[in-house]
Amino acid sequence: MKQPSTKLRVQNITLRFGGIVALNDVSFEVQQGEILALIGPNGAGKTSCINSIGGFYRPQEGRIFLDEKDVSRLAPYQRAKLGLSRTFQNIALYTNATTLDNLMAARHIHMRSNLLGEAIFWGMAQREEIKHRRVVEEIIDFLEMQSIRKSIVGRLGYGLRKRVELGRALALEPSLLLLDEPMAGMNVEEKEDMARFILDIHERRGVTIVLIEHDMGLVMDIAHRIVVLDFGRKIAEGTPQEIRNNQAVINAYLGQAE
Amino acid sequence: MDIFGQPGFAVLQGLITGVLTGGIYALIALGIVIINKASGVFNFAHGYMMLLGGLLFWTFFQNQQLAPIVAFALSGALLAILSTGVRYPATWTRGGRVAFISVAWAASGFILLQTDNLLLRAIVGTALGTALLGLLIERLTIRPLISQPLFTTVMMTLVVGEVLLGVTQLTWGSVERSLPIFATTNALGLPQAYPPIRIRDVLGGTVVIKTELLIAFGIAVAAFTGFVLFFRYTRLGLSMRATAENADLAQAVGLRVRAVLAVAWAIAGVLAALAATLHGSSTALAITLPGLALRVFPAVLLGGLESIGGAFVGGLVIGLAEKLGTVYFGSDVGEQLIPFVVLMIVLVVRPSGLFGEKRIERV
Amino acid sequence: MRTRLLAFALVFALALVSLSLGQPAPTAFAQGGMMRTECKEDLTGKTITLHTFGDLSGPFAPITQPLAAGFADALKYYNANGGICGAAITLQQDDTAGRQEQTQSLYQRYRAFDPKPLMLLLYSSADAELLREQVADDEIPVFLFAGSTIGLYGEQADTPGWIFAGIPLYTDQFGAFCRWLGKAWTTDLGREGSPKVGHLSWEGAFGRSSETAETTAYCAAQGVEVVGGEYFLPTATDVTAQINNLVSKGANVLFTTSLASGTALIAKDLVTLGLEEEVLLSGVNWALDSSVGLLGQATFKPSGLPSTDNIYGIMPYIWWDEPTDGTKLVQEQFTANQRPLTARGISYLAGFGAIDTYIELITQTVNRVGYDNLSGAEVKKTFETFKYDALGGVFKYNFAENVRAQNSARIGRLTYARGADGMPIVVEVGGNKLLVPVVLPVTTEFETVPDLKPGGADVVN
Amino acid sequence: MSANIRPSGVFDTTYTQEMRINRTRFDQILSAGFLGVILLLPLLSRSGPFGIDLVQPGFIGTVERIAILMIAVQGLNLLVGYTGQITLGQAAFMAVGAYSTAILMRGGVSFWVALPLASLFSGVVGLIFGLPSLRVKGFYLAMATLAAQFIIPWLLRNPLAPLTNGSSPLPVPRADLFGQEISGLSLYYVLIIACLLAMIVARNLIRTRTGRAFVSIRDNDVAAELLGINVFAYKLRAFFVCAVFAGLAGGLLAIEARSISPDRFDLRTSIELLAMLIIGGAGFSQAPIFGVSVLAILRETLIPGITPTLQEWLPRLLPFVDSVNINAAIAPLIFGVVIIAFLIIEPRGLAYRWEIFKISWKLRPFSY
Repeated sequence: MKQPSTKLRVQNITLRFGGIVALNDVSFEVQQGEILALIGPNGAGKTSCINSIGGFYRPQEGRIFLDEKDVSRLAPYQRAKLGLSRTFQNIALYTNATTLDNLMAARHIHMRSNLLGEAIFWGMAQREEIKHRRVVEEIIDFLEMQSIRKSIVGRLGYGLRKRVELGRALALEPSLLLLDEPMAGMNVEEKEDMARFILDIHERRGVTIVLIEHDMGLVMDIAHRIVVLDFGRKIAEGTPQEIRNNQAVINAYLGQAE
Repeated sequence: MDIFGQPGFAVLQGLITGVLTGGIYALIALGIVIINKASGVFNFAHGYMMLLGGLLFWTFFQNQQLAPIVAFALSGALLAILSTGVRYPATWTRGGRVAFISVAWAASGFILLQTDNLLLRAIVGTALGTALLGLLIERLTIRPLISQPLFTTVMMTLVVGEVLLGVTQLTWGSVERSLPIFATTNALGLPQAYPPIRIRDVLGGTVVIKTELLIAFGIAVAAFTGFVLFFRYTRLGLSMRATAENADLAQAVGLRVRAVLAVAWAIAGVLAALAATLHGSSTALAITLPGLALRVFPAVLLGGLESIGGAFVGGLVIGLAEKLGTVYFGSDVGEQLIPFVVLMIVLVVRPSGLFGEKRIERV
Repeated sequence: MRTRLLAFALVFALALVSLSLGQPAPTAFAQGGMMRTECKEDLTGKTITLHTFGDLSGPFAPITQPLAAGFADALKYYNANGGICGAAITLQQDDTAGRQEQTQSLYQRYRAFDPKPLMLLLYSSADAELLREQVADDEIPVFLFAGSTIGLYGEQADTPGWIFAGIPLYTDQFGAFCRWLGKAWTTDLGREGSPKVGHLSWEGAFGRSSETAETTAYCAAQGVEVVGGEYFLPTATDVTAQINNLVSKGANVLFTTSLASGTALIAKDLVTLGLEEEVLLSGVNWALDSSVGLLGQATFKPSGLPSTDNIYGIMPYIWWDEPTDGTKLVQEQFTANQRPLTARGISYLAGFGAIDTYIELITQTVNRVGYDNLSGAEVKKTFETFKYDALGGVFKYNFAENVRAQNSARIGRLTYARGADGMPIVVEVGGNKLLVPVVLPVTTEFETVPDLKPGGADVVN
Repeated sequence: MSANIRPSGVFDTTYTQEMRINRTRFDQILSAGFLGVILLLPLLSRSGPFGIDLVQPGFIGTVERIAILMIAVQGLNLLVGYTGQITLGQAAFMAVGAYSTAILMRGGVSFWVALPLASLFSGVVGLIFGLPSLRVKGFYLAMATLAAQFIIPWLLRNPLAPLTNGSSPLPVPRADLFGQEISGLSLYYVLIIACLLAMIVARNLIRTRTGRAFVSIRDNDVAAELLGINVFAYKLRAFFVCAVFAGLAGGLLAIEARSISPDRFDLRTSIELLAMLIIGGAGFSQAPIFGVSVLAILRETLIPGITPTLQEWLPRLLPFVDSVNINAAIAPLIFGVVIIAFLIIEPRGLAYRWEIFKISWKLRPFSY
């Protein structure tokens, strides 16, 4: 039952590390334009799932479709070119570079200049630099990072670094954004800011978002649908309302025997 | 009788000489592996440590009085190693330890200054000298680089080689020296190498086994066995293994990681001198000796950077490949190309080497 | 012959004894005794510099360090005995470590000296080959103590020719050896069949210099077949495989273009393989050096002499053990400066001779153009027709049009000094017992070597 | 590092302005002054047209070699400093450039055609030896390039001997420009301009797409992949660019030395190039300027300067030293000790110090 509006389809993926099964026959779909939250207790396989979608892990079984195109065999950089972008649980920024440079690096796939052009610089390469600089500046404005534009990222606070990373993910101009715990370790104010940015990204840019988050209140507020993982299996899927009342989910979180 | 178009005896000769010279290669490889195992540093200066060690041996082996200051410095090194670098069995009392150390110290001093047995003096003097050298290199150049990127340590060992070259030039110049240690005295009263073992009429010719290479090979095997036992059964060896496995953890359980690193360098220094002496005894000690270590790098990678057994096998394989390559394709291919082609193949097919651990950095 | 040999040995043994006791034997030789051209100008109070660089610490170092000792002792001696027409000689000397990079940068420094060097003394084939074009540009003649054909004549014997060699070209040396070998094989050497030569040399420009198409063809014309070549690294531990390769191609003569340890290694492995009688070892002039004879003493032939006994080769100069005024002078200075036995080889002799040659060269140039007009170009002009017996005949130079290398030589043989009882003489130096290497001429007359540079007169078409 | 510190009173109003290499008057004057001095140098020496004896003619040669080495070190900087890959084979890639240039010129091709072709070819060879970077990195990759350092000279010596003269040097014809031979003064300007262009090209690469991709790979190759950067392709590109620079340097070396041999491009040359990079400050675009100058002047001016003194004094201080050996010992000793001191005291190199100095200068008097 293919629908043109399916953004991402995860089909029966199984991921093993040696004897350990990290993901066991997980399937779900993400519709165009929705915010899907991936939740579950620690070690449930959420990050493994995101890594599989991003191409960093290669599941032994199952397939992954992006816009109905099978991307299971593609390298991460090829998936990025198809509009996939992500942030990391433990921020993976270029800490010695400035915010601006981090964002410019993410414009890579949209740039067309070649070695020769760059070597000469004046002319095409310079025009292109300026064009993309404008795009980046827009994102900087959008995420309210004007004051840290030229700060070395490594010296920024945790919350700001998370925001820079979100900016970098956005600079790719993705159609699907994977956010791995974007609000972990933040205080309430920062979380609110971040939630606002996520909603803005979704509304103003029409980006489909897959989100891992532990803060249930927040998840229930912003997610359209939720997929729950436990011990590498999908145990539930549905709207926040449905999940809230799902017995399996409650058991998983409270650790009750089934 | 021909084997693949070459006379059979020549091929057999190549095989035998290849394995035997491979023994010396293996010793060189072992010195590199031990440092890599303990401190994760690939020692590009090993060839130059060999040169210095070999020349030290030559100096002590000469029938000349030693300056007391040299003896004093060397036995001082022994004193330092014994009193800080070694972990004694817990059953030893403090008095026992002091007595042991003093006796060893006095004995080394006596040997260096008084003995008529030049070989003994050379062995003791070189072992102490090169151990001291290893300690100095570790302390002065490697330890300050802790937490620096790989690139910096690679550069450091390359440059340490330059300095050692300068030191040997300054002290010994570059005259070639013969080192007849595996020799009897002939009718003229001159040292004469043991005659080679000749096996006649094998595969259409005479096959020769060089005695000094055979002895060198035997010493290499003995040294390897010693090291395997050392790593397996002694406390110091075990703590070296633990440190190699995980330095932080080793430190956490109370092992003296720094002492272990220092000892590894000292051991590597002694091994370098041993390899140089064995090589020198079969040809001559020349300023070009460090070039030999370059050809052993492929052996180290082939065996696996951290594998002692691998160093042995790698050394033999490279020795064999060189000699057989020479028999079949001439020496320009055998000696100058094959080791590095082996290196490329290893890197592409199996970067961790034959016996290396799989946790190597991969893309 | 026998008695002469004995006499050398005794003189030499005495010299060594006095050496090991460290007692200088002071007798000075007048510089005029060497048949030097008389000065027309008195240069007292002036200083003339000799410029030289080369590999003092790289693979060629074992040969070049005694050279430096020879320079130093000769400078001391000649400056005490009048210098160049009264002018003091100073030495500007540097080390290239055998690295071309360093050679290039040293050369650039040297050519910029003020005044520009009148001559450059080099002793590495590779250096000469590298600088060949540049010295011509800068008009600095080079006196090269090596026999690099390409260095002197380029690929096709073309100009420029600013380099002059103090020993015959290695190609010509090999040709001369073939010429002798073809004649002596069944007669003097008493061998059967025909000689077949295999080249077994160090890898590199120097090692590969004697095996060329010209020499192979010339040797064939002399009845000597060249069966091929093997080139090993100076770090090689063992050359048995290479020897086997060449022998299986039929070689019964090995010819080597390598320095001390290379030649000694081949000699040793010939004994190892039991081929010391079957295969004749020979080489360019460097194979007959005492450094070879000293290093070869770890392995002995069944006959009881070192493996390096009886190496044949080219002997383009008078050796230490031949009693001439020149060798006497050098031996005295050698002893007076307490040089070690290991330095008593061709390099020391060459170093000494080079200073002597330089004095003569500058003297002749000054006589022709005057001190104020001294220049590299003028020195080169002197070189072009330079005829001189350096050290009273130890080195004979006879340069002419298209002859820029010393071109006469004898065949020599490396052996060990023997006493009256026919037993080798054993001396003790620094607590070590040693046999004394000597080089003896096999053919007594100096003969012109064949001209085998590309396009040379003796090239067989 | 310095990008976020702007001198007060300088405001960029356009992106173009901000992207300039020299953004302040101070920088511009400094660069122009430096360049001016370099261009004037040969005119002030004895061999120059005015006969002024201000600059030692030998120093001109040193500057020429500095210019050539700077190109090679800048290539290395792009690969090692910016992309984070170690190579021990830079000299071998120089050899490829030098030999290709020489062989083409001997075949009658003009130098101006031969040089770019040779550089490109050298780049392709670099690419081939960069292929193991698909599977290995770090130290293992360094070993692969070490193999290049031996295999390439072997090829030049043996199978390619009909083209290269084998172990013997290969004479290089003179380069010419509009029928005018390039030598002496004109050679100096050709080398300086080539070096300048190479520096600008490197700087442009660094500040655009490719440079950012290189740095991304160095700092975090996993993240680089997820940003859509084909890590392997860019590593190969870095090897290519590095070898192109090496090839360019090699080609220029060929016409400067007019004779090349495989020995000229040995492992120690590669090591020296790396040492120059480290002393200069790997990962800073000015690294080659500092590193090459310091080591070249040390080797060509300072060490020869102090050797005579040492020859006189060392044997008196250390009785076991023979003065004959000092000449040979002194260069490796001093070289080694200087580099070791750098590695310990300032592993980030002189360019890093320079940046710090510039910042505190720009912020004076409040440099905190």
